[in-house]
Amino acid sequence: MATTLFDVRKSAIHRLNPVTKLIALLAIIVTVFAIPLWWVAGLIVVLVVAPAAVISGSGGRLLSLSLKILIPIILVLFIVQGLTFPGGKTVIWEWGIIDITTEGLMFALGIGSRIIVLVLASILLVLTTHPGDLMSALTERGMSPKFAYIISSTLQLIPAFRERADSILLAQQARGLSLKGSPVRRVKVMLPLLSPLVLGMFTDVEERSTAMEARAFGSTAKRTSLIPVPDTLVQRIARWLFVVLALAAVATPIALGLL
Amino acid sequence: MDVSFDEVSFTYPSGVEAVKRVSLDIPSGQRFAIVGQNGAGKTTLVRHLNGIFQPTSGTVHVGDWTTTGHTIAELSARVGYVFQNPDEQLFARKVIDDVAFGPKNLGFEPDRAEALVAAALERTGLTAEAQTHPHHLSLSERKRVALAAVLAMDTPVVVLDEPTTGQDEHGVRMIASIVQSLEFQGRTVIAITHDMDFCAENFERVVAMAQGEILADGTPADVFAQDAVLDTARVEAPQLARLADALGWTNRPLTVDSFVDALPAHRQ
Amino acid sequence: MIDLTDVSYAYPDTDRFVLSHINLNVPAGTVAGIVGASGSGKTTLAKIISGFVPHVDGGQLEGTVVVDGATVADVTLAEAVSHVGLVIQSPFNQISGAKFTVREELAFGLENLGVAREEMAERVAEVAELLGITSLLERSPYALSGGQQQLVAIASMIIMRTPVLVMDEPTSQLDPGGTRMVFDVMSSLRDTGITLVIFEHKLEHLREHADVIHVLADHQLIASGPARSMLADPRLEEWGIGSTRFTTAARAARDRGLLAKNVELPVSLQDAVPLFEEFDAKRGA
Amino acid sequence: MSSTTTTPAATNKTRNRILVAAGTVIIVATYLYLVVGQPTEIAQSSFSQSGLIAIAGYVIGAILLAMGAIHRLPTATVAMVPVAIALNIVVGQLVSVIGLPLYLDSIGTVLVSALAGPAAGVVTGILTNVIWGLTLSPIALPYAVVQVIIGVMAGYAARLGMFRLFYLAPVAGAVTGFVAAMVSAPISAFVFGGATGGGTGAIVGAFQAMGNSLLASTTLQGLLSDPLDKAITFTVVVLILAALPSRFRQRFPFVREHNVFGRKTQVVQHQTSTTEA
Repeated sequence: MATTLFDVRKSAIHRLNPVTKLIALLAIIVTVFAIPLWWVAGLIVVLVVAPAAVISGSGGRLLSLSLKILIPIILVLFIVQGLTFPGGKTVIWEWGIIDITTEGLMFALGIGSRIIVLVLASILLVLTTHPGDLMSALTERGMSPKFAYIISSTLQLIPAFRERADSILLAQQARGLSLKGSPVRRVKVMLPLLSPLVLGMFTDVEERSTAMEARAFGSTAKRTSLIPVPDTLVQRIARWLFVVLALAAVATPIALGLL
Repeated sequence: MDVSFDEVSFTYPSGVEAVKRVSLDIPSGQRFAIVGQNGAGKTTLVRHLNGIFQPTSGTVHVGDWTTTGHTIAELSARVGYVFQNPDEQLFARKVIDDVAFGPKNLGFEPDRAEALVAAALERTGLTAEAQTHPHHLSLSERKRVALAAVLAMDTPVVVLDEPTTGQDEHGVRMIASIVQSLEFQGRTVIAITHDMDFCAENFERVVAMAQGEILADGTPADVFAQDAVLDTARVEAPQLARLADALGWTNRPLTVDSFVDALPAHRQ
Repeated sequence: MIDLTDVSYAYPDTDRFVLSHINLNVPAGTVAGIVGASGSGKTTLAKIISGFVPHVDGGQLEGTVVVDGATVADVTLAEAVSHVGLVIQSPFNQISGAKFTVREELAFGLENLGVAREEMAERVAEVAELLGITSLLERSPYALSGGQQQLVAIASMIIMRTPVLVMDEPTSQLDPGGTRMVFDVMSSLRDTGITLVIFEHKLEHLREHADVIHVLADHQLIASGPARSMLADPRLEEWGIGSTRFTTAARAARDRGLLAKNVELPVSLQDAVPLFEEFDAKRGA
Repeated sequence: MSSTTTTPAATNKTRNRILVAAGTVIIVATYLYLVVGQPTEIAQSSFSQSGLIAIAGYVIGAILLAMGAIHRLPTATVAMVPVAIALNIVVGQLVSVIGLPLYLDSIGTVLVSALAGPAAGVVTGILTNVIWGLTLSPIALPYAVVQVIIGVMAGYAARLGMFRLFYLAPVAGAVTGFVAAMVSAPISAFVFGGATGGGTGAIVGAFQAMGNSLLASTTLQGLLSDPLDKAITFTVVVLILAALPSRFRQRFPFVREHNVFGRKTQVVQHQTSTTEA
């Protein structure tokens, strides 16, 4: 069973070519970091990310996952930078030795808006793209099949290894191993737990690589793929458009002399 | 030490009901086997004995303890559990150190621990391999190291989870003799097994399970005589019982001796 | 189809030969069973036949190994594996992990070889049909039972269309239900004309599926013969391989004078039934 | 080892070298530009492209390095990488179960580097963060370069024989942690404004309150935790490796070639390999 966040649905966003979505994501990230104005990030969320999320039907999961990641970061960002930003001069609120500066809050707003876009857009991609499809699409475009193998295989192995780690923990506890005690004792406990895990996992690797060689993984032939990756002319054009937009975003502030 | 399950049910967090209202009394010193296909709830049930699982409802007693009141580490002094896969527990650089791990954790006196370790190695035929790295042994031998490691803890109850898988003939015989000798010491042996011949020849009581429930409970002769039970539990009768059945005999001898003894009576 | 002549082998950095002076011949289209106690060198022999020794494991290999007309030491591993498929003990490790459905997992090897999409689809459907796993095609390979996983593992090798298939204890990690599933497909495999080499502990099943049995003990191929007589051979006890209860019971009956002295000992249920039919059912009741 | 035809392999080799060199140059240039070349006023305003340069430079550099490295890996090593990544993640979680105040989330990377060399470490490192991005949180992605550096440094530490002696490993770990802290600081500063987590954010705030710049504060924060964490990581790895049977360790070609764990019988070979490294 895969451990990814992929949300099984059949929306228009889900059906897009994974590379189209990946390039769109990169263009969005480049744009918000290249034009470092908080309202640009805000516009992208409102005009691009939010509509895409609604169309995909995964908006609810996007919101709950993103908030879990974002709330602590944004909170810490505003408190720390509001209070201690080195360039802070204009004090808007003070209480004893604590003072909050406008510059600090503006800095937090600038950084925070970009982090919000980065997190929302990335998670939306992960929610709407099956990792297997993303890997096939990238392999088709010349990425080494070894990358595809490693990523897909790790995603499927993690649950199995977590199970084995649990099992080892239980086996050693059943032999009287106690997890209580000082930190030094607990570091010592790592050995009977990690050593069978590592040895078992790496012994498996030897078998697995043999099995893969038997299935021509070492072949130098050009790979084919059983399942075709869907693509359309519109998407092909859109991908080039995203690249142009991203480049324009990088050039604009420099051309306008804003930096 | 007596153990008992009283109306024990267990449901996994995923919602799968693995054990359903199981009640069993296993008296001290019994050789007790559980059979059934993978997923029947056998392992889930016996893992209650050392507190790996706590019942969703019902109670599990080990001697005068109720398992809910004790940690896995505490219960390990009473219930020794040999896991199916030895590679999930062997970690030391020498066989002898791995076998000594349990007794050390239980805080035994050094003299007693040493004697127990030596006896366990002897019993499992591993004395000559005491200084070897467990990884350098065959799977069959590694399984015996894991067994020795539990025997050395000197627990009144010993649980064996599929002790004969991956064993060659020599290994199976050695495990059979260990099961017999544990009984002499008055220790309770509880085994899960897919090897029906091993089961019929070495255990005095057999329970067949399917879908978390007990289908039959009795002597091997009782249980292996019930075709409907064997069908539901998806187990095959021992080889000679199947032969007797194919020959149209009404009795089903389970061991080589009882089969051969029955032959003269059938002679035409 | 398979010819090993005077083959000896030692792993890297050791002088100890795990196999010595092995001579083995397996004719095309037959099923050879190889039995041996734990640690007798079965896995090493499986790797020698399939070319992983010496191509991957290195070490010292003497003698010649010819499979499907190719001398294994003289060709690349890529070519060697095009002649022989290998199914390893653990289905969990046989599954590549690179694919999220059984359908794609089966095609993994063909993708690596660059086989055209239409042909892949055809071969996947064909092999799934042969092994009876068509209904599993859209499932995740990791969500299957051990027996089903082993069938997928075997299918993923069959699809490569190698003329020889080596199976190293393919049922050792399965329950009786899974074991039966795997042995059942061996009959279907026979009909495809493939040459099979099976390393196995389960003698009763081996009797039903192998033509010739070879015995591995003390690092040597110590004996071979037709399945029934070889598997009932009393020397198997000394070699740590044992015997089925059918054999032991018939031997005991013979020694007590209940069966003829020259009786051919049984290995499986099918062998045993005619032998004991003279012992009337009703009388025993 | 399986043989490959010579001509494409040779051209691949040149291409891979160029990729690795380009990746390294870009990462170093990015760091220097952000730390040295950047006027302080700009670095202290959110209105600058420092964030873009930090992300783009590091990510592109790491990808080029990984592309150059992956082609060198034989199938046996490729099959090992998922296990190492899973180990990073599973041990990271196990540590929190046991209740240790550490991350220990690069044990797999260091282990694979010690057994299969820096190239394997690079691939393990970058893909660990990709997997984190796919399964937990995308904020791991910009930090991929840090795991890459841990992989490279652990691999070279292994070549230099730092895993032969029990007390050398923590030293190599501390050095690796030092470099990791330096390299990750610009990302923490320019991309995340110092706010990567509750505890770390508070420490960054404290350093800023003492009058340090944002970049200086994230660097100091990193130096407080990374060298210690990596020293412990390397120690745990050396302990695990020592517990594994020597026959298992010696099966890895990298271990044999560079005599990673030392061996009395191979003194001559040992000297040649260390001079090469």
